[in-house]
Amino acid sequence: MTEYTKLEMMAISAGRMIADGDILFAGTGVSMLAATVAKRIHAPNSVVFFETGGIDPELEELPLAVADPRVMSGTCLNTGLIDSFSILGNPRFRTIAFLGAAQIDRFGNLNSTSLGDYHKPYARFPGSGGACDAASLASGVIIFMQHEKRRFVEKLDYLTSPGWLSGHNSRNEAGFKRGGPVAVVTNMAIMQFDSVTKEMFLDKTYPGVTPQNVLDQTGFHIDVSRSSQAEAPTGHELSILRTQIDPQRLILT
Amino acid sequence: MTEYTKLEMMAISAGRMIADGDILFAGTGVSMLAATVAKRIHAPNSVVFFETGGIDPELEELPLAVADPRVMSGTCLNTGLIDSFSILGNPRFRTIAFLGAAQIDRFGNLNSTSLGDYHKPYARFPGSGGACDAASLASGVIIFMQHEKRRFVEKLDYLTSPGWLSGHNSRNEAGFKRGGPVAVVTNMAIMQFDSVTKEMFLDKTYPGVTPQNVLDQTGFHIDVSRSSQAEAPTGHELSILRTQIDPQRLILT
Amino acid sequence: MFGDAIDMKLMSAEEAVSRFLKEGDQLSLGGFTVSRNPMLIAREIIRQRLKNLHIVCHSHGQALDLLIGAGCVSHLEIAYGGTGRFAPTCIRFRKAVCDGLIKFEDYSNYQMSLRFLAGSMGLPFMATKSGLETDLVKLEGFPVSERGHAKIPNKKLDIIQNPFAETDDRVILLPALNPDVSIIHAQYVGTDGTVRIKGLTFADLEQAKASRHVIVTCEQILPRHFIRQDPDQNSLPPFFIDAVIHAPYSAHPTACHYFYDYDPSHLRLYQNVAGNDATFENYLQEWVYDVPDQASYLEKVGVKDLLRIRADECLGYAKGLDRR
Amino acid sequence: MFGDAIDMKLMSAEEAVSRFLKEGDQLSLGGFTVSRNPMLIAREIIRQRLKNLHIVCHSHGQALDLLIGAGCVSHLEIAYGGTGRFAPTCIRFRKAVCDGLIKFEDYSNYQMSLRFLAGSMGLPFMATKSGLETDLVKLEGFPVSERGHAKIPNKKLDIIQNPFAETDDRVILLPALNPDVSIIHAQYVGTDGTVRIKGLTFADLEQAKASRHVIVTCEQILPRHFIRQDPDQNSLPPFFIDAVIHAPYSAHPTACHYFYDYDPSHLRLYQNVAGNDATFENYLQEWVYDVPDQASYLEKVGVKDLLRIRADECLGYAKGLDRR
Repeated sequence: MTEYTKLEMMAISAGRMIADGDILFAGTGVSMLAATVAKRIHAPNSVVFFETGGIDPELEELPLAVADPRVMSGTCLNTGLIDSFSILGNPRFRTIAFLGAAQIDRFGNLNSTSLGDYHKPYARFPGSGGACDAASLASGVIIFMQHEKRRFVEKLDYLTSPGWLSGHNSRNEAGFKRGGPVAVVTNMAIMQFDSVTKEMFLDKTYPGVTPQNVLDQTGFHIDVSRSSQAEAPTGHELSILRTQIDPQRLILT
Repeated sequence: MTEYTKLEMMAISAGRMIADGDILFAGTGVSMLAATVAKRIHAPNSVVFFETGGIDPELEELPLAVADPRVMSGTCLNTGLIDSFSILGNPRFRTIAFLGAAQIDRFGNLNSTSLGDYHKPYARFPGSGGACDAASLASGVIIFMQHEKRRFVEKLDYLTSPGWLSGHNSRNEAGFKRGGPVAVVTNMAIMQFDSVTKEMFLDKTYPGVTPQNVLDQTGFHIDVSRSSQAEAPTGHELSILRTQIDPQRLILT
Repeated sequence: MFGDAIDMKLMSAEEAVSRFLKEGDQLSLGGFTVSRNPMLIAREIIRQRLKNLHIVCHSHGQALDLLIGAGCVSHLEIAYGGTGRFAPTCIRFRKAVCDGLIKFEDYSNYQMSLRFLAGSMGLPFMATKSGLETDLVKLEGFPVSERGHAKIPNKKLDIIQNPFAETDDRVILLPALNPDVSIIHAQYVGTDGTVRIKGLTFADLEQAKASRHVIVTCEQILPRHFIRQDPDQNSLPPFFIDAVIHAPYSAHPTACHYFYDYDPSHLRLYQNVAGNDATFENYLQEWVYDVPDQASYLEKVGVKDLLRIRADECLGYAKGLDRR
Repeated sequence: MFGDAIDMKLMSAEEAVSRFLKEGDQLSLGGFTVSRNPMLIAREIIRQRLKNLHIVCHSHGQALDLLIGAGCVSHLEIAYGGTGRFAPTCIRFRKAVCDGLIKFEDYSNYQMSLRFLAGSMGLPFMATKSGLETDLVKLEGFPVSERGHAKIPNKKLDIIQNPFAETDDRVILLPALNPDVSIIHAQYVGTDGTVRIKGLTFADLEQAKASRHVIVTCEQILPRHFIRQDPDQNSLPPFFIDAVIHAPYSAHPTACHYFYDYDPSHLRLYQNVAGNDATFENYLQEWVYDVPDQASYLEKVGVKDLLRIRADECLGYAKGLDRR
């Protein structure tokens, strides 16, 4: 059996959730890897685009920021933010966004703004960027998190990006026409959301991780009764990831 | 003294109203001539642009429509309607629009839509196009009309483009931040608008035209007490117009 | 589904119209008066005898007039119907309005463009001051009974107070447009499906992005590597496009920048026949029904006229063309 | 006044900043995190010790962080402060927020872009659903006492019912932005003053068109006839531009597509010094105050680093650059 890192497992697990033809709103880091894994392995007609305006770049080298000149090269179109977010929210397309955050709650709402009082926080993060927009407008959101109790919290310090809000039908009632988080992919497990209550539940643990491990690192109650074990990455998946997508090991390190 | 046509007089009279640096929203026909006369004679830094998106074209040949490929050639920028109307209304710029119409009232409101009942008119014209937008958003509007009683009317059949509305401060009260008609240039005379009441008055008659001639062709009361005689086109103006602007005599015929 | 390759999307005009457009659809027309009218598709719609189309456009000319004249249109939202000096008011449009043959509603060019822009961005409406106190704002064209049904908004527009102003400040809200289908003509499409329009884009891009389906006719197909070498010049990503028809001169008799000018002799011919029902019917028979595809249409136009309007490589139009 | 020739507009960074920007102005920054930051102008603002600037941007990185760190900024409206992996959160920005040194208000990227777009089009606001029920909507950052003064809108945003919906349908209205000054970096300016940006434009064009004054730095000046031969590629007409500064590499250490990549070694250097007040002051002294113009700045960067980041003509970035 091939050895693999948690980061590789995350990228490949998220990549597997993509359907062919999906339009993928990618950030950098692991989300870049996940999007490219999907496109190169089982979803060749998916399109990767960036909020900065780069649509379907060649990606011969991995971009390290969404404004990296590597997202402007070999695209079908170089445009700007207005066009990108318009694509993201266009009801014609199934658009899937990858997001990370500092905090997440049981309904998949995200905080990427600050900790403590908003006006004088004790920790400040970059802010929404396009995260709130992606969470509001995309057909679905896949969330990457480090699985830690201080990140999986009962109550967010600041709600930057809307998930299922307070669960059940609340997202729809708030005025959103579609979207909501599809899955949370962490260094331990994959979580999904109950189709009725929209509460997070444990879907799959990675090989070597137990549901109890997940419970220990989650700051709110989480249903683990439906969990099974995730499939490890295949040799083929790992090989594509390592040799074609990040041969310079900029993200995989 | 050089002979000249009414159309030449109209183009040159309107052209003289342009200040250097003005940004000119031109249509075709006489308005094209007026804008180009100004630019080639006394306002070299004025910029001619078209609602279709052509900004500052070379105009080696006269366009016969605002979507004529001649408005796309040698421009500084080829864009579209959204950008053009945004320039038109940008408070940074003094933008002057040239408009024509089927009917005008004493406050310079224009009808270019229809005569009779709107839903089943007895005459239909092309419609607003960008005329309503220019009349709403530009710093000033210069109007070209054929001087006839049926066109200078007490009440418009349809108000397509806002002038001074009902006079006095009504344009401002309606919500417009600037603009309003500056002058009406006809085949007989030049009219302006009273600075307080915003009612049309006779400013200048063309050589050979009397105030009474104007009264006879105007369907509402018009003050003629302030009128003087307009200066005829100079030889220089006519020569530029005929040899540089419309040598093919597409508009001057 | 949103495949990158053009192969699945390359088809004939006949197939594109029959697959993506149906009776009663809201149809957005690309181009502007005498430029880049999607004439091939307009003629194909007429040949397929599609009826009750609801057309939305800003300023339109030749394609619009033909569709109205052929009886394909029941509803029209429009800012301007004209074909430059060849028809200061579109002839069949004027007749249809005066004879009560179509239902219509007037907006301005900026208003219509803003409505397409709102639709293309997924916004519910756009705010403007353009048109306050005019009859564009005061008079609705469509019957009250049709409001809120199909693609007709529950009101033509709304007026609200600007919440960010300290004093009384009214603005117009214009409802977004999201047509069923847009038809546009472009100079180039890449083998990857990327669309490149040269010259003015009018509101074609907003229209295409706002629509559920997009049919593009084009002059040339370019290799993927070529069209992606300078993506700054491109206009639309492949995933907006449902059908690509490779049909040179398919904007004729309107102009296509860098390829050909408008055709004054054909537009004059049209001007002469359009005003009379009988001669207009003859025109339809001769120039639409009897020429089932672009090849036979171009044969009929003839080499001489096609060469006369060919664009100068540097200027993008036919220099010295007799346009009187 | 809106002259076509560039002569009156060509000037030094020093002159541009002193003529068009003043204390307390609302300043919009072009570029995005690691690309096309107007670094020369940012350094010049610091050298002129302009204070109390009110910065508005979507996602910004290096120029923003430098201006905040140098104490030039009192107010900030922002969606994101970061410089890719070199500073996932901008370092001086983070510190200023946590230490209460600046007043700030958060929006999202789309929200900020829509506000610039509204400003560029002369519209009072834009409507969106992005952000409903989030703290972006619920929490204002600026003090109530400053609302409605200077460039701070009377409310951060508003929520209304969509008048075109049949049922309950809430939308956010975002107030337009019309900054006093925008600073942007472009690849090309024509001798006629036309601006051409290659690669992604981010929201630079909306920002420039919304502003009362625009300062552009550029890599190259191109002849008028050349830049007007293909106007489809151009970005801004001359009349939007007040000052043009011809200064190659003036986005360094951020990237300028087709000219140079971001400079990982300089960004790492910055990352290492920015967190500490003393070392940051040294950086300012060494890289800003002691290098009064672009020539001396580039001497300091050195030929080796400038060549290392030079862009590949075909790809537009420095192929194989060590970016770890």
